[in-house]
Amino acid sequence: MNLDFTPEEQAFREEVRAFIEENYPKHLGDVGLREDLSREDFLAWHKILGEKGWSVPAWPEQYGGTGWTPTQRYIWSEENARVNAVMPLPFGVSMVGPVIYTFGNEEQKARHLPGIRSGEVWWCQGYSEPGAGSDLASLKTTAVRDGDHYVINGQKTWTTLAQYADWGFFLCRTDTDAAKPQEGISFILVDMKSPGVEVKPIKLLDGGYEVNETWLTDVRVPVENLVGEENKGWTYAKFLLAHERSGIAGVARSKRGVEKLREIAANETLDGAPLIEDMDFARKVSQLEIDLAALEITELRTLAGEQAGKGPGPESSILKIKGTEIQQRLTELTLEAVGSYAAPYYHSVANDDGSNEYPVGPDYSAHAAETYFNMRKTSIYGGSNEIQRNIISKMILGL
Amino acid sequence: MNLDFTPEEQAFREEVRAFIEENYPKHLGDVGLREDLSREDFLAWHKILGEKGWSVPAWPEQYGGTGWTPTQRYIWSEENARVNAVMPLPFGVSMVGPVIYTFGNEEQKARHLPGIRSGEVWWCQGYSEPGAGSDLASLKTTAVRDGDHYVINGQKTWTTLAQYADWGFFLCRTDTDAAKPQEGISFILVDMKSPGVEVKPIKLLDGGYEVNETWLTDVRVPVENLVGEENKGWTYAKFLLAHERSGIAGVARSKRGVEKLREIAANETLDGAPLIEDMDFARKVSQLEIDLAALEITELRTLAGEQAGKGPGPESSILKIKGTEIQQRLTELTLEAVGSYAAPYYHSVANDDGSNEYPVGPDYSAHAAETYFNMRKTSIYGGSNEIQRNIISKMILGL
Amino acid sequence: MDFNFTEEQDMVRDGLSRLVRELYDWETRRKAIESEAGWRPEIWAQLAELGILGMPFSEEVGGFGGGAIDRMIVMEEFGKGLVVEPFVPTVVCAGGFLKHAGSEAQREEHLSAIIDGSRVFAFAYAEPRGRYDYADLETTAKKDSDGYVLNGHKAVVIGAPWASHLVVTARTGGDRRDREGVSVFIVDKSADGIVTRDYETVDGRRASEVYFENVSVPADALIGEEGAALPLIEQVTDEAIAAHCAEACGAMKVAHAMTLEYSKQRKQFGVPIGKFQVLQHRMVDMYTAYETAVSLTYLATIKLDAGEKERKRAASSAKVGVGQSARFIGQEAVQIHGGNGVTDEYAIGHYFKRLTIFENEFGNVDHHLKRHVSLA
Amino acid sequence: MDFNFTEEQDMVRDGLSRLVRELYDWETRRKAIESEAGWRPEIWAQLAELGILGMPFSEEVGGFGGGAIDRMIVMEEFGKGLVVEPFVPTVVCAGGFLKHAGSEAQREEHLSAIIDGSRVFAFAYAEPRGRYDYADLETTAKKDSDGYVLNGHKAVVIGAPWASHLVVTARTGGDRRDREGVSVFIVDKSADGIVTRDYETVDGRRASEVYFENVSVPADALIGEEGAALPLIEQVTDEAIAAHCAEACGAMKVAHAMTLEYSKQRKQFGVPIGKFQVLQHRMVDMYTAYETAVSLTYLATIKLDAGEKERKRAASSAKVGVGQSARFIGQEAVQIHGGNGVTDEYAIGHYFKRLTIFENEFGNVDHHLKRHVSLA
Repeated sequence: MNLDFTPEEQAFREEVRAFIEENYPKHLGDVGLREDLSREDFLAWHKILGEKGWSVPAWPEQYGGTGWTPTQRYIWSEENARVNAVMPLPFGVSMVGPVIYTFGNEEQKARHLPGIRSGEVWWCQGYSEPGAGSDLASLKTTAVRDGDHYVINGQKTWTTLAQYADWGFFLCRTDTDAAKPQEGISFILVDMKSPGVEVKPIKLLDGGYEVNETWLTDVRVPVENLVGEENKGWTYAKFLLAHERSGIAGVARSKRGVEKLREIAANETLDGAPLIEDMDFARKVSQLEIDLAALEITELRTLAGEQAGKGPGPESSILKIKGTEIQQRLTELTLEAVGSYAAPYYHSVANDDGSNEYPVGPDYSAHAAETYFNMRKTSIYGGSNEIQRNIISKMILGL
Repeated sequence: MNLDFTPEEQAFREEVRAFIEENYPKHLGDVGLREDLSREDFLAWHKILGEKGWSVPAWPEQYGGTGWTPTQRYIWSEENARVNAVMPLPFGVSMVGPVIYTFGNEEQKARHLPGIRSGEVWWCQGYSEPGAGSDLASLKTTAVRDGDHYVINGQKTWTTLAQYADWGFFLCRTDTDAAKPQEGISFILVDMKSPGVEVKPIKLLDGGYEVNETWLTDVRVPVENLVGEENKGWTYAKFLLAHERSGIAGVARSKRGVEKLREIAANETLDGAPLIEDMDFARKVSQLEIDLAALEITELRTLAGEQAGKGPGPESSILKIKGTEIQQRLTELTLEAVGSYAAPYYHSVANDDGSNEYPVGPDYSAHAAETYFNMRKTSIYGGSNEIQRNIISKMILGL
Repeated sequence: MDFNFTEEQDMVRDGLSRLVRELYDWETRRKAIESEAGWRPEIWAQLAELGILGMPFSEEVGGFGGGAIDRMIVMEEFGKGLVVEPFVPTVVCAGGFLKHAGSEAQREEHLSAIIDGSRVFAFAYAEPRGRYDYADLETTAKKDSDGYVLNGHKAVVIGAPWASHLVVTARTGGDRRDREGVSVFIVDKSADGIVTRDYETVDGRRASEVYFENVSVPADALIGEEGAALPLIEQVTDEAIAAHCAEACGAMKVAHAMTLEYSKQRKQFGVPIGKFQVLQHRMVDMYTAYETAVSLTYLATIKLDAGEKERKRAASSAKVGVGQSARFIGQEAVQIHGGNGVTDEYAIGHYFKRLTIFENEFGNVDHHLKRHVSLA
Repeated sequence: MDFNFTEEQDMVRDGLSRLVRELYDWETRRKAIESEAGWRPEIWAQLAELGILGMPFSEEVGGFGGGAIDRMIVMEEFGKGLVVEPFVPTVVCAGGFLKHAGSEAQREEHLSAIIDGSRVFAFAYAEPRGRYDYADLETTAKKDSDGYVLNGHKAVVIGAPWASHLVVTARTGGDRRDREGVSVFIVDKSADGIVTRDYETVDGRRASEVYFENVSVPADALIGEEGAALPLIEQVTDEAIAAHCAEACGAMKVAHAMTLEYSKQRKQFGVPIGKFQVLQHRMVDMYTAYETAVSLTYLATIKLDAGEKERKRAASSAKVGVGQSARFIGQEAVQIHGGNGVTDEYAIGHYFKRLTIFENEFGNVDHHLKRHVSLA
């Protein structure tokens, strides 16, 4: 047992770091709120990585994966977090991609995987429905077979960044008489430009637009867009959720966040001294670092398990819970650090005439409140933290 | 709305304080673990109060109560807490006494109330059974009518201080065919010297003996010892539990505990300065004081509600939860304060030859660990804190 | 000891409760805070008419002789409706300074205008580097022949865009952070040299950065004694703390009730989510947090007129305890609302945001826990 | 990066696990700790025979060349069985001092006796007023012609009643709490002037108050350099921290498993209490607390041979995180066991007590959080 990197791994880190320094788009800088980003901003790094062949590291090599070991992938995410990079969105790379190469047919692979790799095609996820929430299986959207097509009707919600999406993957009920709610669900790919697809942004409490309501009204989808078998969609959905959770700990990004927090607290003053020298505040930062160290080793142990052949199991629920708790506490501490300047509403300040003669607080305070508000979502999405505890209780503790 | 005491209330406080100073048995001092006390120690103050007519303040005046207002009773408990007095045990005064004067017949009142008031008769509570715990209604002890007697068979547990008891009040099943477990239970008074009653002390994790297992084997009890109606015992039990909870916040005693904690932390050193000047420790003491202040006002608001004619309701569950949490945190902090001297096992140190030439830690450290261990019971007994939350959820929130 | 309200107090509560219900419904509020002005002067006029703006002042100056308890009742109702109008800056702060330390002439000039609603105040005390220390001032007031000249930058002055006047803290002597040398001024916002940058706040109010660039004010702009204002500021801000705690209690009460209601309606896995024991116990803990917050708010309010140390301890206790309850209830209310909790459409997120900013106002939990320690 | 154990390590674990299972069953343990002696020398002999006592030492001195990971494995198994025998004082502490700083002659004298089980040590470092600061010493060692004369009082010296020898920290120069002037000595417990008061500890071990009254020790009792021992003590105690953290992980694992099992058997309201969602989630949180404790223990163990700052940060991180997990798991395990949890009869209370005292050993959570801050 050791935590050292081999010389090969060290060399890999150098290579990766050099590549990022050379190629990461300078204008993206150290982004605060994602909602400031345009579609092009979101895709910029993805496209560069696509050309380099590094956009889908975790995929099997035959589909364009890099064949990196989990340790290399860990190094990769650390190095990207160093510059707070805008990474390829998960909807194609970590969600529908693995479903397509695992359960899709050759035609689907050929048609869809290249666009995901290159970053040319933007995917969105049509899982949740109003009134369903964490109880995903109770979904009501139907897909009715009509000749060579499915006709889809229903409403999805929380479709993240669907306003930019080219394609979406949707869970639809294809058998309304199934014995259990989990049965009779199919996994269908939908061209978001199809007639009858309507996307309406939802304003969030931080003032931004990140998710949408999506209506499907008599949307005709060719049957070849069904992935895997009809009525077996739940299996693919669960497969996908486990994949979704495994990256959710966000250790590398939180480490970068703690560094930033230290910078802020070094700038802020309390009783004439830097806030970071205040024992109360410093103690909270140390506690966060300790919990983050614990999470990091726990994730590495899980990765080692994967390396030893075990797939992402219910252990990933622990990573989701602890990872999101830490992300939320990080934003809480940042909010505390900026003091009174938590109050200005970023959208109100930012939409000013651009003159900066009379600034509203230091730059780092601009997003503090909005980020805190925004991050409340993390304990809700991807299966709420209560659901994750139910999963651990059942799958690991056998209760 | 105000928190001031009237001149009359101030005068009452003076009177009470003077009486305590003059009459409280000096040899009891500031007791640590209750298990050091003999039967006589437990009863000493009770007997004095009995003579004074102050042993059962909350009872109706016709039965010997003092007719004090809730504010006076609050002053009374504050003044007793000042000297950390060994108060009359609740089993007679707060539990079976109110049941007898509320539901008992005249003969029972005449026979039992005087002994409770005077402290001559020691009562114990026969509620819990092995395997029942918080699910009180599932009790199995039976009382079968046989002529003028009930014949009682069964096993009770957690009978507090039953080793000293003259009488006990027991919940027994008198109708085994009742539709619900709560029905068919009777409330019966048992002379603990009856043949067939066997009491066996349970050693607790702090090393002391505070509770017992009590076996009842063909114990013959005259039917006149039935309180109220046969099969209605659950009603009386619930009545009693609400009474039990209302004193459970222990505010006055915890306030005294915080003072003591401050004394300890003023004596202990950290980096050459008193521990109480350490910001980390001082902050925890302040937080405790704040929470205790909140609890105190909450209790006073509840008392005011009682004064306005409302009986102790489900609000008392809040007092139980918060009160026991504070008591437990107080013992945690005391444990932290004494540092390494938490480790010596009091019973091992105390049973030494009495020479004090080479003492084992300061006096105040002697009980720190044992008290911490002992107080874990408070979130378990009297209906566990989980049960209290269930009660609030149902009775107050309507969930 | 008495925890009852007088009949008059019950009437005030009922009146305000009706006002909030009838004139402050959610859609109307939303339109108002999104409007150019961001508030409703007509609500302010209503409050004046109902006597709410004059409540804490003596009958001699046209007020109603109310006390701390009355303010608590008002603020609790405001909290329930997330009322944005600047009652605390105008009535509690400016009114407080005038009441405690204003000269006859100053009271004459300002109080009746506060009471009839014609003059609105903001309290400019915070500075970019001062955090929660009222004496950590870089703003200066230099005495000259005609009065004082103010220079400095006041941060996040709540309600300033709506105000005609500002109460400003500034250093007239001593070094930054000295307890001595702090003074308080009342300044007409239209005075030459005052530059404001106005903006919205995340909790639906308006605020400004206020820059003083050689602003001349007359000698009688000074409230109380020159250089000796810190104890006065501490008194007034403790009063503001008690008021905001009451507001937070009102907001928490509604947030808890909304969450309870939501949990009874919203179904998952075929049952209302309020049937899940984990959520039940969490809502119990929220309820307990609310009740303890109310208790500490009572304590802080009742002790406002007690001795200095007792008053400060009670105010800090409340700011700590109510702040902790506010964070817990706000976060959990959003969590139990699930995805809907993080939308702009659902009211719960707005209660959460107000409670978040409340935590910061006049010192956060850490600050007041430390202050409590220092008062042991 | 590698989280696998070697085959040898797996064998050690299996062997110890069997030993604990077969020779350390609950009733036998109870009798042993309640006996006059309070421990079992025959277990100690077994550990010597199995090579456990010699594991961390080089093969030259008769050891097996094991490392920090091996110690971790041993301590985890000891924690599962609540083994009381003094492995940490003897092997980790005394052994550590000798390994890092002992002279050839000192190693020769003591190490083989540790390895064959014939010499048992206790580590006398704590003092009544020193709390967790190893430099805050009132015990003195004055140099004289023949060696040193020790005076002072060492508090709660774990395992001292069983020990033949003591490792003692004392001040040879400088002022109380100076980093300079701290020295370490190995002292025969039968030396003239040593008075001990022996007692049981709440977690089933034995300890002594040790009084030194003009105790003369020879010059070669000094380990390492005179007056420069603090870095050495910090190294060895960080090793002891890692070892105790591993022990706590073992104890937590069992406490969690017992609680889980209990919750599946124990019925309330007609169903196993493990069916109540609130208890389910709490046991999930206990499980998570255990897993994070294991991670931090790995970290502390692996970093023992890293640079000083990295080692200290990792050790303090572990002592904080594992300490917090220990308290949480201990308290909740008792709570879920209900009344049975607070009895002496049920094993769970004993795990709780051991975890409680663990929290204190070599610095509690507050102490190490502060140390972590100082190392930022």
